[in-house]
Amino acid sequence: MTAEQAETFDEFQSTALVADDEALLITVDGFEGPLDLLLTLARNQKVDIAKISILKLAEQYLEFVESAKKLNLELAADYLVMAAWLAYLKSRLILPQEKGPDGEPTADEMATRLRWRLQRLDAMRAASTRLMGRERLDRDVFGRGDPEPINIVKLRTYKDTMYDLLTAYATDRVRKLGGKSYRPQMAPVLAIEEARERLERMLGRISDWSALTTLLPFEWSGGARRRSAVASTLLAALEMARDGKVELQQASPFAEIYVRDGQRGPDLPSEASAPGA
Amino acid sequence: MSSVAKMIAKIEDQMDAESDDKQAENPEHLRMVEALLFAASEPLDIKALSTSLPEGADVAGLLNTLEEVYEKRGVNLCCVAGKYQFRTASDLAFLLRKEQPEQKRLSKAAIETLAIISYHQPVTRAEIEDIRGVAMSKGTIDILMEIGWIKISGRKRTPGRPVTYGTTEAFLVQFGLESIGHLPGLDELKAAGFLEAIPPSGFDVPNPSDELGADEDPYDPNEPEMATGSANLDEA
Amino acid sequence: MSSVAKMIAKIEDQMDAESDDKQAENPEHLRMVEALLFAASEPLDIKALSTSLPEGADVAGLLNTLEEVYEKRGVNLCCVAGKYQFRTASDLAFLLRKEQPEQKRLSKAAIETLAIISYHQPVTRAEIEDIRGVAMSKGTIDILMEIGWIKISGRKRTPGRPVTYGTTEAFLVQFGLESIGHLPGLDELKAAGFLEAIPPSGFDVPNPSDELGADEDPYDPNEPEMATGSANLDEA
Repeated sequence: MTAEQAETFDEFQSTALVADDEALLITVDGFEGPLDLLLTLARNQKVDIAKISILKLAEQYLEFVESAKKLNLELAADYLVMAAWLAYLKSRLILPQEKGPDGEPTADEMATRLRWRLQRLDAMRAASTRLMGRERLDRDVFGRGDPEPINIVKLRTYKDTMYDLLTAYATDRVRKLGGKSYRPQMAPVLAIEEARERLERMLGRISDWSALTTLLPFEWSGGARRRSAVASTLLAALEMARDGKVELQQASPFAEIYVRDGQRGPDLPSEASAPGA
Repeated sequence: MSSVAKMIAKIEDQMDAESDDKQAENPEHLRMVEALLFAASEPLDIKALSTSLPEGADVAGLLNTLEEVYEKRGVNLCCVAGKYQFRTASDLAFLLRKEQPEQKRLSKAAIETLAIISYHQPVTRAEIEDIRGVAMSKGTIDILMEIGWIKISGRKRTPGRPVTYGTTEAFLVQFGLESIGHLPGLDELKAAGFLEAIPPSGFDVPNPSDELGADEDPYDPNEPEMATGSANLDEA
Repeated sequence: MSSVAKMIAKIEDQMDAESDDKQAENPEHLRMVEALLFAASEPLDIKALSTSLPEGADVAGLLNTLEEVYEKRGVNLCCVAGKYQFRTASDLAFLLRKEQPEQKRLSKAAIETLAIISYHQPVTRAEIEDIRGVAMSKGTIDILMEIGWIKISGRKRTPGRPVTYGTTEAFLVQFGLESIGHLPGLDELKAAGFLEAIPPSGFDVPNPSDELGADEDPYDPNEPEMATGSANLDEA
């Protein structure tokens, strides 16, 4: 039993039921819902489904449901809903035709609709048979059994240029011959030339007495570097003093040395006298 | 003249007749199309063939010629899903037939559902249930999706925005269909109004289409799912 | 008559000639063999084909006919080791190739080795290792040979007669050199900034030439190879 069958009919045993006077034998396992059952019953009327008597069909269905009840078979809710609907339809079909309340379709219209649904299911079943009967790939017709794959050929090109070649040659040769040429590490010494250049650039800003130690380059302010910077700056200042470019002043040995621009003009009155003088 | 030779002579006559109508095709181009289609494991479309052929080659014309050359042979050129593929002639199925593996044998419900989807697409689960008159069991749609014959094609612009199903290219390839417009008996079903949701009385016959329907939105897998009631039989 | 039709007519003639010699073949049998070979996942021999064909079918004759029918086509019937299969015509093999450009760079070792060979050619493997100061990995020379930028140019007239390497025409093309003598010398390398102003002592740049060296014999591929020890690094 397939899952589908189990869903709709799992309450049923494989039982045969006598459905009507014509001793129509219906096996009930394997119906796919009330519509499927109705279609089977309609088929057994052996007339064109388009002209089937819905009244007769309704009676057959209701008989079927009755016999199932007699056999104490529990019918799926779907089947009982359909039975109720068909009983209602049957009662209306035997009554004189009249519009139902609230524009409800007439019994004939309801019957036509049911007939059409049966026809449509029948037609779709036929279509599915035709579809599955087609020549199917790998069952009836076959493609190339040994297809020849597309070969991907990698077209490899190289980006290396003359520049790369010469760089490689030079670095390779030089490395073998002892690496790079000698470049001694610079000692932490401020060159006198550099100190003098610096001082000359600062002349404009030291028109007044400034402590030599405040003129040191910022980055030379600590430890051995500072000592070197002080020494070089002093020597540079002495040189410049000899050239008349700066004036120097020191109150006592080891005291702070003051520097000022030597070109500031002859003894202008100055508010700032030499501190500590 | 042997019967084989007669067969070939017949092909020749056909090709002569053909050639009168059209520009003579380059026989080298014909060989190329033949080689490409023979070598490929998948159907090829005109565009794919064109990229491999010299510029200006009349691929459509070449395919026509090739189709005729192979018409009576053990191998035929077939158009499936708008693409071309060599396949063994269907009348030789007895020679080559292979049993499908057991697990691929579909239930009656799945087969019927596949037919309904292919003829009625795009179609919702509720519509399928209405046609079959029974609620769909788990495993029917999933199995067809797993095989790759159906796909979710969109959402209907109706309350609840139910997803719609349609068939795939693999379906067309499997069943040897050029397009879903070539489904067997489609025109009769359409004319009889069986592809409609309501009985015929002054209705429009739509073409089944694997395009999105006018009342459909593309499928967005992130859209939250809403409860779609199963077909209600008393409404029928 | 179109050229395609002519092609077919030619086949027909061949087949007529063929058929005179032999019993007329059943065209249905021909179709069967065609389908069987097409659908087979591996080459089939006459025995395998016979079991699928009706009794009494002249399989060998059918295969001959089929071979001729397909002789000029995009697909040929090939016989390999007594088994038959359809294969793309060899002149159309290019259709089944897709070329994919791929740009690469040589490894550091490879470009350095290439540079040494270009300046110092003809040069043996041991000499390259001596100049570079490192042992060469096996693949380096192979890669350069495979690309086609270096070749074995001769053999040194020294014990062991090691082969020497030199650059090729393709090398000149790749690096845009008119001749190997156009490689920049020491001064030019310095001026261009490739070398320090004062190169390390012992640095010299040879005048490269791709002529056979004075101490070299031309390379004879048939000469038996002798063991050539790899460079000894401590000696370098």
